[in-house]
Amino acid sequence: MSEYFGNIKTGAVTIATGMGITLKHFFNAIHRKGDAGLDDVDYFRQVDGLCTLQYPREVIPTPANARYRLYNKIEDCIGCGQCVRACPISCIEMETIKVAPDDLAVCGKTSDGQQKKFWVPVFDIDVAKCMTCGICTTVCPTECLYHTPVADFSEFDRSNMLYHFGNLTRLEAEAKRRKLAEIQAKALADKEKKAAEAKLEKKDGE
Amino acid sequence: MEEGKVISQSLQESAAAYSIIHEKFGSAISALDANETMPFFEVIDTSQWTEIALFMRDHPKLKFNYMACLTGVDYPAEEKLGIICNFESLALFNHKLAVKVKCARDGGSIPSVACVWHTANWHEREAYDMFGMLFTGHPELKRILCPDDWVGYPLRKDYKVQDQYHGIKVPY
Amino acid sequence: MQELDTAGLGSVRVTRQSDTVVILEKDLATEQMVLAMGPQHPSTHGVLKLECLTDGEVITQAEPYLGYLHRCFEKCCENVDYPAVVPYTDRLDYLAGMNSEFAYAITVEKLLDIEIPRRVEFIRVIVAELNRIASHLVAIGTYGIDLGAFTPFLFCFRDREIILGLLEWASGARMLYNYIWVGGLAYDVPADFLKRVKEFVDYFRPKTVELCELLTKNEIFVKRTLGIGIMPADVAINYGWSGPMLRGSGVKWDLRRNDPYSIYPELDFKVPVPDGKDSVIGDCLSRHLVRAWEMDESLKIIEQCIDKMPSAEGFNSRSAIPKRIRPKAGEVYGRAENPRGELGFYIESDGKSTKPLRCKARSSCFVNLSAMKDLSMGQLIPDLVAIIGSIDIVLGEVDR
Amino acid sequence: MGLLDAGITKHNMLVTSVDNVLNWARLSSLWPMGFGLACCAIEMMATNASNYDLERFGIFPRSSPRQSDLMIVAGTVTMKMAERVVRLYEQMPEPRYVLSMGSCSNCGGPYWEHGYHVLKGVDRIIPVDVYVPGCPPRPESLIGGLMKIQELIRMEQIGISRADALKKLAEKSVDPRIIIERERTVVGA
Amino acid sequence: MSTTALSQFSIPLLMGNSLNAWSDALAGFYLFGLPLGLVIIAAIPLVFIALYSLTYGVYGERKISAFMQDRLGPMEVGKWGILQTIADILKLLQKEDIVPASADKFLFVVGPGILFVGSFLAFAVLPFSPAFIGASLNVGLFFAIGIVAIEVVGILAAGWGSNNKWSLYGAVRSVAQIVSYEIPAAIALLCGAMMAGTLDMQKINILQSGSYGFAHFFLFHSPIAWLPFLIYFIASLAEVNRAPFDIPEAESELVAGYFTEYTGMKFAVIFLAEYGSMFMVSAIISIVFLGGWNSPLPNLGGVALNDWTNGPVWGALWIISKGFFFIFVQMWLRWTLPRLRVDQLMYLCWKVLTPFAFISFVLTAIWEVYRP
Repeated sequence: MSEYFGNIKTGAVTIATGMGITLKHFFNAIHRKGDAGLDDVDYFRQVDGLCTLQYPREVIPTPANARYRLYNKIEDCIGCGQCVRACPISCIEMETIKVAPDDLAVCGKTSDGQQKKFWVPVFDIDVAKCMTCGICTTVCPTECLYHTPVADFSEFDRSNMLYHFGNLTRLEAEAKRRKLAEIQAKALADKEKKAAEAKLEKKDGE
Repeated sequence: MEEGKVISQSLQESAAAYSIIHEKFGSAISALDANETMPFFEVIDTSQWTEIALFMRDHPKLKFNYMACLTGVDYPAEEKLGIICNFESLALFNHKLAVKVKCARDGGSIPSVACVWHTANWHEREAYDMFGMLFTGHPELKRILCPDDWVGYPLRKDYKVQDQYHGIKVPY
Repeated sequence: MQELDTAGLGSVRVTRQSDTVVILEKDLATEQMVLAMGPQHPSTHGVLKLECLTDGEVITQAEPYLGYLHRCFEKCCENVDYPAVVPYTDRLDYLAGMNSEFAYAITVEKLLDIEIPRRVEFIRVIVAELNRIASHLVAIGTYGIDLGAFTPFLFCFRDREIILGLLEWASGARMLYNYIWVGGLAYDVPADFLKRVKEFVDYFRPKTVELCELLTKNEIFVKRTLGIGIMPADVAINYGWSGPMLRGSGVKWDLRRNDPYSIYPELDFKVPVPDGKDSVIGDCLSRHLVRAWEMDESLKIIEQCIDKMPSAEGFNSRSAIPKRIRPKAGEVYGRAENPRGELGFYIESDGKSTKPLRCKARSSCFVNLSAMKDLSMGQLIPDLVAIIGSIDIVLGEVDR
Repeated sequence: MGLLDAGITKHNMLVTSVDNVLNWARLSSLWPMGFGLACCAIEMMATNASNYDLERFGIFPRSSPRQSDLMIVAGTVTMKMAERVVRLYEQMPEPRYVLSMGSCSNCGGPYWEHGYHVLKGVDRIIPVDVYVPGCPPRPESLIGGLMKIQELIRMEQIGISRADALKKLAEKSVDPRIIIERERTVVGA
Repeated sequence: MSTTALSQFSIPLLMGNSLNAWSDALAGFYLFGLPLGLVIIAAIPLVFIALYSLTYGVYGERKISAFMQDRLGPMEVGKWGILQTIADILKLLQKEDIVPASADKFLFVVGPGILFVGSFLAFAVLPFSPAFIGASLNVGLFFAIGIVAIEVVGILAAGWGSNNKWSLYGAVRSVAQIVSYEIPAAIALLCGAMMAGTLDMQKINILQSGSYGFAHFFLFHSPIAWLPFLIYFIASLAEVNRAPFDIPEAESELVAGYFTEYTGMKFAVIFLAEYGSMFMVSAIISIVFLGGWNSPLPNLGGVALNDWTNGPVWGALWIISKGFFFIFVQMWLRWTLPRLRVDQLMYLCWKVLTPFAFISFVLTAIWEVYRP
């Protein structure tokens, strides 16, 4: 019998405690916690109260190293293809064209002064596939491939999520390719010519 | 075991445990592969596997009461499938052992130890699901992760994914 | 353990006392009904399907069906390099990414036999314990939802959000971090990180008390969980249970203590097990209490780590990372204590490739869930919900 | 929208303003189905929880598909699950919307290449209105995606199809980020 | 009485104290020989409740729960989300109305209707002010208790007709629950009726009026009156399926209970009925134990607070605010407590509430007979 009344008593007491807690929160609702980020010194000194942030208007700052949208600063890309090999899910597609010697100046240098040796006509990142693991960014030698803290970029159409970062248009790429082919052909011809000449000389020498 | 090499405490204990099993079953099991990462022996006479398992569980000096893991493996070079079981004696002794059991690649079967360790029940189903070896004596050997009408055994090295599943295209 | 066949007995409610099955209530057998619970059901914590055979409210048999989230983890592992497996391990137990990464990293390190800088170890332990708290918060919160209390869930998520913020600050992602790499860390922690973690510990302590008063001590909650889903210790071991589930059954087994890794041997923390005073050993309430106590222990560990942390001077978190991970041929089974139990990785390397030949994840939830059939027999539907909640499954880890 | 489709082609003032009101009602009370599949489901729960609080927009999850307007496919859809997803979709009453959340449901995500058992994009089985990228998407991105759905609903009219509404939206294309930026600067100033 | 109805219509506002003046006047109001007044009498509480349901019930629940959970609640739909419920209802109106192919069509359609009627019929006998009561029955309290039972039929029809296992579970649980909890609830109300000596709702209210305000309420009438009050409050929670007794619609167990299959407007009707009955039980408890439309303020010597705050209009204010207070308590409980299990629910009913209800019944009887 005492257990019976004991149960009723503990029930009443614990329910009252719980209701006290919720009521405390209810009255605390006149306060609102601010939108300080964790790197803010006062983060844990904010008042206890409503912790909702009204997203489009108020935003918690994302940290600088936050990994969300993958972005390639194509001006700095040297087309080494490390990222393509490193990506576990191969969501980066890349195509390179060797820069012709006379185009080197046109192609330019990266911001840290490295000479770019490849055109990158195709640098496609399928952000729909990307799992923001950040492996590609750590292997990038020029740090041109990085994740931006921008998170909100939904689309109505999935094909819009294929991001093109190439630094040549299709026509330009075609031209470069042709040019390179010409140069290569010329080089090959030269080589053959030289070889032939060498042969000839050899023959002559005999 | 190489002589003169410094071996760790846990490896010594595992070796001691192995010698007890070896005494009983002799040639049915292979020699202990005493490496530091995962000491194991192989069951050569596969048909004795359940008995070995029971012995390992119930022997007062072994008491391998805890099966940590059961992994199915494909050995295409040897034309074999296998399972690797990691055992330990939870809260009683400090020894750990792994056991390998192999069977033929096509239609091979391994005796089930689901009646010895409940853990083995689902793990064997999973191994069957992924590799296709049979477990004789398993209470309900059916696919566990893939759907029942899935074609092929996905973790085999030569697995080709099916084209359609219920009218949905499977590959990307 | 005594097996019970309830097929002929009609509607029977049972419970277990130590080793025997006790019949609580017996009713006339009526027509049995197949009740498919899930894969889309609010209380199955994801896409688990339970096919229950019910007689009125009593379940005669419940058979779990998994695989609705089978994401081919092991196949993916065989096709990517060792470091690239890390993001996949995050997605196993997505509530405790850090712990999964930790388990994978120590496994491969065991195979590679490399030495890790001490600061890395400390940071690893801090982030893993933070993530353990976050994971337990979800477990406790969703358990509250399962039993009908919505508010504790939101309080849990409110505090979890701070942990996620901390981890995002350190690693750059909120949930799936790719932070603990094989041989090191992706980055060192930010300058003020440790200070803020310390502040978080101070902030969080009173919140656990509040949570305890709001949920754990609530009489209705206790009545819903006390003596439900009892699992005796020996059966639990035989089922291969681990983590809070096993400790809930009264076995003092924690890999951080019993198979120590990293710097855990240097740290002072308790392995909480129920003493049978507040709860029946092995029931849902015990498991819940173990989780609640573990959060306190994790807070202790974090505090100690911060105090003992080696300085950041001349520290490079990636210094010990091999240029190219290509372990010698061999096999390894490595494991770590996850919030849900033992997460083990079996890795086989052929010594030539940079990809593992076989990588199997031994997931704690998969093993813990396998006892579901046994636990659910002769229980009421609401108790079934309580039992599933107390197992605290993450389907990503169950199905892999 | 059944009967009315055929009859009304030209829109007079009345229909348009009624449309506006009805659309306003629909976009203000989008009840999603609490349909968690994987990792993204946890972020979806986090979005529903206190810190982001979807209820601000009148969005609160229902567990029955019959009472929901929006399906948030949060997580990896596997072959085994695909048929259930379709069935759940069919159980939802019209007008219904689908938001694909996260890489996995967009196109298979990390599992697109080797995941034999993963459905490579939920749009292979049900029509998807908005894709939210990320793995998992931040709660902010989910809210952004939901606001895109609201934009889509705002454009809808009796008698025009959703594809047309999308086209109309594309003409009027307003980048939500710009709005967000603008709002933020206004609040900041 | 019929021809001068229009002139009578304005008088009750002034005359105030005569019992049921407004409603009697309305009842006598005929237009072109049609009993329009009766229709209005029936409609006023309904309209009022519908409005309340829209603006306070759902919106209030959302806001209250949000504040208890450190959230903001509806914000974007109108200022402070004030139009949220209107948007919800408008949307539900537009939704496709699915009747599942395998459902029992008749029961499925009729279920929500019965539910709605059941919960709103009781409003007819609730005295909303000294001058207004829909139907001044001399067995008003009995009617109110009895009519709630109709809800059970609606729930069972809805749950069975859906042909869904979860719905069936919800319906069966609900029936068991409501029927069981009728007993302690009725006994507890009987204590109130015993104190009053009548079942007439309006008379129960009059008996609680006096210059000392709250001191005349039946809650303070006898030393054990708090017991039936508490018992009725707990039982009423179960009767309207509110937490912690919300097992018929237990979301984590039964998806959405007996209305799992309902869409669109039918779902809205069920929702409305639920919030309607919430107010109904709150009003009954405040009428029987807390003086209904009587002002709780006492006359303090020369400051006649009680006299100033009594009257037809004040009365309506008092009863509504008392009702709202209990609704707030219901929500407060809901967002604090976990849910009971089915058998625990029955335990609470049969082994705790019912015995205590009997005890309080006997004690009240003794008190009434041997009152000092």
